[in-house]
Amino acid sequence: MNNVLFFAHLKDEVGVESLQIEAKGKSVLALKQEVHETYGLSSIDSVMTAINEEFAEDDDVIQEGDTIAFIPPVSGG
Amino acid sequence: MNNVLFFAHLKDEVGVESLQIEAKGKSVLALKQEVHETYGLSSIDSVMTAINEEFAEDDDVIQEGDTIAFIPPVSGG
Amino acid sequence: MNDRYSRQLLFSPIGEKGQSLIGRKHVLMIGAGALGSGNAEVLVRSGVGKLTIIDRDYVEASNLQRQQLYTEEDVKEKLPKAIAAKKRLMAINSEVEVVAMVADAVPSLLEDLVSEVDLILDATDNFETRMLLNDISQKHHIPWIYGACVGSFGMSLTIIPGVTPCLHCLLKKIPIQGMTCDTGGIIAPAVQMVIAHQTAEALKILVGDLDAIRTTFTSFDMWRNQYSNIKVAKIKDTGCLSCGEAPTYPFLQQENLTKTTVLCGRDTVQVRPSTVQQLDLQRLSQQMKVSGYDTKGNPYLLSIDLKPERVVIFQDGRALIHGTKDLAQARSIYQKLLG
Amino acid sequence: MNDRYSRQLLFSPIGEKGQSLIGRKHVLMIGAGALGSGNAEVLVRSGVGKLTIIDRDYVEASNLQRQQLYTEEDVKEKLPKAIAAKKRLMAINSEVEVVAMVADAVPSLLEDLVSEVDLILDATDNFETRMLLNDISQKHHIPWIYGACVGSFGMSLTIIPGVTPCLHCLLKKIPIQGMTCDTGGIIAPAVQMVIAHQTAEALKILVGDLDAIRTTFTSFDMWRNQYSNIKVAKIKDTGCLSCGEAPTYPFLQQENLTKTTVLCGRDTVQVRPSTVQQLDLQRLSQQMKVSGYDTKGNPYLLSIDLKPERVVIFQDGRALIHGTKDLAQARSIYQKLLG
Repeated sequence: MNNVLFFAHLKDEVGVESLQIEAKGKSVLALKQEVHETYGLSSIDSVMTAINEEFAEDDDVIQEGDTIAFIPPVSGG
Repeated sequence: MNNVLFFAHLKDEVGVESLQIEAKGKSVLALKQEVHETYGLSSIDSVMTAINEEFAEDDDVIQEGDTIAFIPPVSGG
Repeated sequence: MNDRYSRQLLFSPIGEKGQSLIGRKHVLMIGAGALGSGNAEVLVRSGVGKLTIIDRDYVEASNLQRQQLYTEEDVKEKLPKAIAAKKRLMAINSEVEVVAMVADAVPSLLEDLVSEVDLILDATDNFETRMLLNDISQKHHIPWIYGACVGSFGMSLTIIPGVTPCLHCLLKKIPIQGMTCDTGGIIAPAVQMVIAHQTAEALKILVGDLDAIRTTFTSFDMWRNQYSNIKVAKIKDTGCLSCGEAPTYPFLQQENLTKTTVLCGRDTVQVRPSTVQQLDLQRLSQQMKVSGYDTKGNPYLLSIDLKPERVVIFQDGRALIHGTKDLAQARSIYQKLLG
Repeated sequence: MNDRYSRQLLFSPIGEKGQSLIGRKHVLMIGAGALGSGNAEVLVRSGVGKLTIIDRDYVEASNLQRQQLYTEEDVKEKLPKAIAAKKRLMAINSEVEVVAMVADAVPSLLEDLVSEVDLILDATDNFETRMLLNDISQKHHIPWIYGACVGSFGMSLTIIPGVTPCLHCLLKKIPIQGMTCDTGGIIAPAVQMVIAHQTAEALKILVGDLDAIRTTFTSFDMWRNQYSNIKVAKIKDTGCLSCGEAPTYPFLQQENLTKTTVLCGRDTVQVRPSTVQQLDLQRLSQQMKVSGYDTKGNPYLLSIDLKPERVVIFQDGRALIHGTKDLAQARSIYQKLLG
């Protein structure tokens, strides 16, 4: 299983701060699409993704036990 | 073994940010005294101690693998 | 200024209801140094109903590096910090009631004030006053927020009577310090970081969002890129004399409070008479000049240059003895001047 | 003000040597809103040699809730933020050279400025300008510090050309945003937190303590008590068009920059003419009044109330169209007024 964390307003979109999802073997992009379709996460194009506190690319593959975090870039200043 | 962390100016006193010490079965107070005598940590009376990110008392006993942090209270404002 | 809080109203945990609550609350700020001036600015900009600021100090050049609200002009005028802070805060938000008290935060003063206070913000520079705030908080069931910093390091803890452990549970006694502003200095980013934590907690308490309150002791080092949250629940002590089952509030007892104190970050001793005075500073200034002393003053204080020491006397009889850390010497200098 | 930096000198990673370096450095601040005003205050109090502030906006009532440096008087006078910021910063530290530019941070302006700049601090409110800063940083080998916030959330990243990945590596393209100040609001503690991080990194860079620089992307939520550091080293992309082996600096090319922009946090469009104008605002004001328009102005701008839209025109030809988010409508309103 994998722990998936939602930062900032993504929490409000999904409705929870974290989810347990079976994502082993999936790419980051595939997980993004799943979360978009199943849990209503918007703007998956621009959301940043970290695996185990390290930024990941869309084609990185998720391993058993990895913690994935989705972080929205924000622009306010 | 135990990982022992030094916060703020305690780092400068001891000379490193962390030490590997065998502290299993010792009380917090005993570890404080050891660190005071061996590594020059001052003001052990007032330093606060956390075990695994939870505050501990002087008579708490350290377990194998525990991470211990020494935190000096500061007063500046 | 209709639109003033529009961005805060948009933040859903505050909203219209929260803003209305903030606007009815009274916050007591102890200290108007680095943490005090920064915290005060955030609270006043955020629209707190009333802010009472107690500070015993006046603005000095060495404050300007990190203490918001103050200017070079305030240094030249030697304005008391509470007065200088109020002046700036009123220009920022004239809708907030700001009460400035040039005074030491002694038990009797705090006991008189706190009946109508919703939150106490700690911006003092010493643990004696913090232990006093902690007892006041427990006795009167008022939350308070500890904050402190030195060098690039800082820490904060939110204390809610009846819910969280108190500072006395955590520290047991007033700590002997290895590090002060005097030996380690202080940089502004550490100050800003503590202010961010204290004001976030303050807003949560003011809007009554108790579920959001931080339940850990936060500490950080901005130069070494460290940040740590330590759980505190376990240290709550049922035998604690401040928050336990049979509290005695030891730090509210006068005999537990010293009359002379070395001030953090300076070669200075504060001497406080056991009873509050009502000095005639103008007459005193005349006397001192006649005696050959080099003096300067304003309506709030009188500065006497003794070379190398310099004594600053406030209307309530309190004095700062600059140029010494020796308590006995300071007391002696004070008594030579004021009898 | 001899004693001014004494507490900063005592902090050993700065010391006399570091203070002397800080005093010789030139920082370029893009934006003078919440992050800009707070960062500017810290840098000026800390004694930076020269600070250049570029901001295109003027002070409004809704700024006062979180934007340090500004007062109710600045709102009444509709002062441009750069001008109001400079006024306050000079009162805080007259030893610092502060240059205020009421302008949009376009490539040509930045290219002219950066030859003598040691550090760029990001305090803008949009990603287009940040991508531009990122390209300028890479092309001219100047570090910059990203900072941003919305609601109780914020983030910061330090970018050192030749050492760290750049913003273009991290974001790939200008993100489509789900959240702005307009929808989520903003609270002051989140602002203070970003300022703490940006100014700590700024001081490290100014004193040359490169080992101390933060190598992670920091983000936090002050209401939900979250704090996270994410390693960035792995995303450095040798094919990046901004920092890779064959850079083209795409965001410095005019065709990649829009001329109309919806401003964050407001129902406002900025329209920028393709060439910089030198308008005679006084004459323009007369014309508008003759045409029956309700106008107000000062030497820096002209405000025209079209009910419901309001147009504010600056001397360089730029305009803010308040009351709309429609780019085409905004362009239309602009052209109706200015031809």
